[in-house]
Amino acid sequence: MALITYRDALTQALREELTRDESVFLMGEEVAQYNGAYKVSKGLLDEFGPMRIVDTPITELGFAGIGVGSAMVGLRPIIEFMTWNFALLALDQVVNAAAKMLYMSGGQFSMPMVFRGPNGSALQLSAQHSQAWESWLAHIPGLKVITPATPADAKGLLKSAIRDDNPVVFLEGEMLYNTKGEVPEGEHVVPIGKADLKREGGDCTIVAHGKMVLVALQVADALAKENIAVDIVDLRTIRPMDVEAIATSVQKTNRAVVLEEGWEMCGVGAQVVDFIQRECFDDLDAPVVRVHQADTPMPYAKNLEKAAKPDAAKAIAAIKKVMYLG
Amino acid sequence: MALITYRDALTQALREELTRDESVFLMGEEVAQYNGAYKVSKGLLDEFGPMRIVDTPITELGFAGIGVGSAMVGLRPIIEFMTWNFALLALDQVVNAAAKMLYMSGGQFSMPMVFRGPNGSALQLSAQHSQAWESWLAHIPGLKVITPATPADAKGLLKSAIRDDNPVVFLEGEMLYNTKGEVPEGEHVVPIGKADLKREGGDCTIVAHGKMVLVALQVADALAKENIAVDIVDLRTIRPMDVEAIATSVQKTNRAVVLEEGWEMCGVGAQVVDFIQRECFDDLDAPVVRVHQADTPMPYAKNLEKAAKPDAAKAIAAIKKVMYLG
Amino acid sequence: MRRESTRKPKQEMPTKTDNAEKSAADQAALRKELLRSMLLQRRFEERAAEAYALGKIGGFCHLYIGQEAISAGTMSVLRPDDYVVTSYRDHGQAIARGMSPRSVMAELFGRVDGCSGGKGGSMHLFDKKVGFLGGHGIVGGHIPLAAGVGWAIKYRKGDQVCVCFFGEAAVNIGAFHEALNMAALWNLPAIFVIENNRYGMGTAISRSTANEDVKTRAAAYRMIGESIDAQDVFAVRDAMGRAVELARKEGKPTLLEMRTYRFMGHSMSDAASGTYRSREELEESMKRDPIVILHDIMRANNELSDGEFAKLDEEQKAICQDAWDFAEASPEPPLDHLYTDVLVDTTS
Amino acid sequence: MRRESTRKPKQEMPTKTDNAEKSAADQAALRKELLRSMLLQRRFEERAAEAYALGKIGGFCHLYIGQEAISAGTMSVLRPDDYVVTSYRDHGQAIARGMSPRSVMAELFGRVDGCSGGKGGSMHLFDKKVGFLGGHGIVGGHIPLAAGVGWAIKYRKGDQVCVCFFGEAAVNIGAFHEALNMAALWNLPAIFVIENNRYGMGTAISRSTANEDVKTRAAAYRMIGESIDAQDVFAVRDAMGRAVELARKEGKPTLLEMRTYRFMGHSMSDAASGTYRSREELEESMKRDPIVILHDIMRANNELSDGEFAKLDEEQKAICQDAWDFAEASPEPPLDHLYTDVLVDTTS
Ligand SMILES: Cc1ncc(C[n+]2csc(CCOP(=O)(O)OP(=O)(O)O)c2C)c(N)n1
Ligand SMILES: Cc1ncc(C[n+]2csc(CCOP(=O)(O)OP(=O)(O)O)c2C)c(N)n1
Ligand SMILES: [Mg+2]
Ligand SMILES: [Mg+2]
Repeated sequence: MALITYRDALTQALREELTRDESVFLMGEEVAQYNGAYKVSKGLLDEFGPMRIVDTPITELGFAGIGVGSAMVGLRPIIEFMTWNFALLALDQVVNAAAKMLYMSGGQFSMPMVFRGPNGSALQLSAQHSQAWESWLAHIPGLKVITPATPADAKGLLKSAIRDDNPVVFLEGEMLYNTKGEVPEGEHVVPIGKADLKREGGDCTIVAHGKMVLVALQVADALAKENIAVDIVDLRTIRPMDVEAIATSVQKTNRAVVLEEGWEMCGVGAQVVDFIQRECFDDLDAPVVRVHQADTPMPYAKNLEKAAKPDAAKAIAAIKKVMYLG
Repeated sequence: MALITYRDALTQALREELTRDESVFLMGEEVAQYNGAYKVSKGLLDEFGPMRIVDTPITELGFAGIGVGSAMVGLRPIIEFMTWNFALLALDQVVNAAAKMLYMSGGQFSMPMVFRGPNGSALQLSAQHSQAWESWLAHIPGLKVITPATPADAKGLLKSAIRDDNPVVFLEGEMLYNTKGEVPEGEHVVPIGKADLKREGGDCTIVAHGKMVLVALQVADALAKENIAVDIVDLRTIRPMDVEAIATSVQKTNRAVVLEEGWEMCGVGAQVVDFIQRECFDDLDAPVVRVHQADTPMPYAKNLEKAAKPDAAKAIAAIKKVMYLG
Repeated sequence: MRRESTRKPKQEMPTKTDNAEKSAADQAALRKELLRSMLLQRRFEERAAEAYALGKIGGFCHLYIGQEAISAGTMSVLRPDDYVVTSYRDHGQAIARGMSPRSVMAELFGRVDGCSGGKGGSMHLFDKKVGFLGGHGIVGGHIPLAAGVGWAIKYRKGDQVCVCFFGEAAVNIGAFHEALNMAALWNLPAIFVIENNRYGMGTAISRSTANEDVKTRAAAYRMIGESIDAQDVFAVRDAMGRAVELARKEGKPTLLEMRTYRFMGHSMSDAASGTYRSREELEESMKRDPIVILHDIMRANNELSDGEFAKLDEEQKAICQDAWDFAEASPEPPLDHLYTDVLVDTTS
Repeated sequence: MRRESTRKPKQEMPTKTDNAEKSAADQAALRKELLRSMLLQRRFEERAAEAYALGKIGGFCHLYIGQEAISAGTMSVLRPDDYVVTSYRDHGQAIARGMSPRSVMAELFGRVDGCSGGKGGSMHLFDKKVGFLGGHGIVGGHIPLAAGVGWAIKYRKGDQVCVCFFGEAAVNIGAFHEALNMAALWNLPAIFVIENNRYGMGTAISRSTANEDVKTRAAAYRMIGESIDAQDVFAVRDAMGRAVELARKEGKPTLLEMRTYRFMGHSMSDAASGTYRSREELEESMKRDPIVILHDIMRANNELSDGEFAKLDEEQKAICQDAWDFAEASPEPPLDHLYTDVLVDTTS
């Protein structure tokens, strides 16, 4: 296994699937000549040519729809949003076309396609460029929603997403692209819909996804020094959610904290809480506590941005709260 | 008090506020010459003229943005979406412009505007025309989100929404327009952010909003015959949510069922569950049960559509479940 | 800083269709076939209106009556492996494209034998067998889909075309603009057909569209644009034939404005006249019924006797009665179908 | 069925601006003022780039260097009560419009005295006092806002105008199309300014836009469209003057294509040349620096000595140093500001 970045892991997945299946193509803003705004598609234009790695005008709604149309007749588009912030303009195609086509057509038209790109905030990009959309997208039946946290999961899940015959929303993290991890070379496929226990410990469950998994790992390390051992359930897939994995952990630890990058109201964390109280009502020794972005648009100033974001300190406080410590 | 329809109550609110404040105008598809696709603006063009009751081309994104721009310089637009299904195309303006403008500008530009129209399903309108968007919209800081269930609340809350200096999302129900209720004439204002106890009973709490309140009332009547008395907490406002009203009821009844028209994952109900377990952890005698649309796009066929929708029978089963009856 | 445009001179559509229609007999047969198609659509929708009034059809139902020359003319120049995608006003096109009236009527009735299994309804007719890609409910939302089908054709080096129908009010929406730019930029074999029936619901085009001459929008994308008197099925056929040829041979898109009129209300709840358009205007427009226009020509040519016409019409009515009977006999979808077709469980 | 268009003949822009510039002295003073505005923008952004390299500014930062004639020329014909709205590439316009360099620099530094309280940053400059309505980050998203401001002006029977700036890549997005149609349909006093710097990030206009001659898009909305050599501040001023007059007097919108070039990368992480555009092209374009062009004219006129130029330049540099010092001295926003400005708590 090689130690590579999350970015390179994604590139590997793209390259392997583009090679494996001629009906796969990648389309989006700056994906080809510019090698991708975040360089995820670096080198692919040279390798696969301009019909398979396709630069578009700035028309998120339009090219998402081009993806849908091409999927109706059997191609397997990968639509890259430069960031998911801009995908807001394209959600009609994601929700009303891609997610519903199979159903509306009585099973005739499947949508073997992936919508992908960086989601959530980076650094000081302020209100319009710092949004985490998983709660919205997970709301929609007909989609699968994936948020890989590590390079290995990024590769394995992107390969699964591309092979899936359903529309898959694939949310990457701009702040994750440079993170490194061991990634199996070649065929490495991670199943969609399965959470992963990233740490094991009996005292408390942390449920997290995407870049919050890294925060959870920091938290686990910090708490280990205080002899507190946590389970980290990395959801990996938000829809369908692996309720069993969450329940198994909470039944053991009897406490849970849910971390997420997005806002509180109707967030992924609320759904996790709902599943936990439903499945583990008698197991819980304390109310589940959620850690999430402040209920404000994202501010630009460095100090305010830091205060707005969920982080290890906030997560540790939450864990101590559910453990009735201090 | 007069017995009038929800539709007429809305028209009254519009007329009164248009009269009260010259900076208020109504803009949307078919609102003027056609008197509104659902006749909510009936007669208003004749009364207020074409600058204040304005027909638009079919350009939800564009005219929502026109509303935002006009609000920046002090007008008070009411933007009607023919239905909220089409508003999906305009959400960039609602979320990235209206909800964030005050914040991004450091408090300089408030957004005294209302986005309104029918939300959720009617009858057999199938997948693309049957969506309930409150969970998405409630996710967004910077917005207020309102879902009136009765004619009196429709009038009183619409007047409050129009007077509010913040962007307010106002979700009506197509199936509610013809329902009737007592509505105070003239000045009748219902505060935003306050739930309303629509029934009182000690056995179980039903939390509902919008058209599900009518289902809750049916349920209350049906259960009364079995000597089960329920509290009905009508949220009325989804954001900000009246957590205190929910908690007060659940602390009394020790059980809760949450009804909503939308989908389960990351729904309003999930958020209500989160608040309940947080505020009433030791009060709960049973896990909270949620009733919502089936996790599918809305089908056309009458029988399937009925099976997909939350209704009194499903709500009664949920209440019996939390009461451990049968 | 001023730069010269590096563009080629304006492209012209080929002026002749290559569907050679030599003999008079062939031509008469073609006319009869076009007449049959329009009659079938008309009779089918008359029955659909009846069924709607009886509560057998629910939800929204948008009739195409008055516009049938567009679908009939268009489909007459398409190949079986071409594609068609349209809006919610889709019955006529579905039937003209060769979808079974039975499966369409059953869909309207919400029955399991409907083309979309009863899940789609009037606005969401689909039939993969004949390349009918729906039936879409969001104004303009399907226009990028047509560009995407064009993209796929080009990707596979095929010579099919994709025809996309939408109303004149849809030209104002962003999706139209974004799709046309990409179709032109990339030379995609898609034909964008504006069915200009002069109203989007209750809004006359002059009240929604700064430049009513909508074909001029093509120039913004260096695309060919043409206006057609679409009550004349041969005008439709001619223009569409040329557009199809351009798309098939050169992979180029076209924007066609089909000038027509809808004889009914926007949907079943909308009066045919009296609110946003006058009775006189409606009556005046109905004088140019595409079926009557073609029938008159055939009568003048002495190629269709009144008896033959009546027989043809009766045949179409019988097909529609059969469709009705079939729909009525078809069961409601089993309740477990609620949960099927949300996702497929195969992966490639 | 064919209907004649009921439209008036094509509208022409007035050919003279009514800003009477009579005497030679007045003209020289005007030139000096335009030069000062461009110099201030240039020096300000040079310092911003420096601060960015030092980590004092974070996030995205899009420089306007090379395009300053557009903002300087435009602002010179606006009244204080007019409105301006723009994209994320907004420093130059903000300063040219009269926003305090201190408040802009403090905003870039994320400080409490920034024009947006440190909450907006580079992409979201706002100043109500001078009618500067932002600084918006979603490509095309602010174009409908300009139509909305125009709507408000018309609503109140005012005679202000709203100028809206955006890049050439934004003409492909739906919001542009929807807004222009309504602005033209309703005669709104909005001026839509395409800053055509030939690239949208790394994409040359020829790779994104089917019809590169973007001013032709105006015709799709029966609007006036014009192309301007925007490295010549007087060409900008002239065209803008006419557009403003048309908007102010007749309430009509205009689409102006300002042909320019960006001398820096798209944002701080993007190289100025070497990837999507060649060094030669960049160098060639930089020969047409709007500041140099104007300076040369003034030198040729003998109306500005080298010493005077140096003094003027030093003054601008001093203003920028002062802005930097001010920004650095300004505190970070107090942490409780995180929760303010989400909602206002007044109701009307
Ligand atoms: C985005 C969107 N907005 C509004 C509607 C509601 N609506 C359905 S059809 C229609 C009128 C469309 O007119 P046109 O495009 O001319 O087509 P026609 O109905 O005349 O065939 C409207 C406003 C919709 N379906 N989608
Ligand atoms: C809807 C949307 N898509 C993508 C982006 C990312 N993006 C920011 S600027 C830009 C290029 C815009 O180019 P142009 O309109 O020519 O303006 P310029 O930057 O040249 O001034 C892109 C793609 C965005 N901000 N918004
Ligand atoms: Mg129409
Ligand atoms: Mg540009």
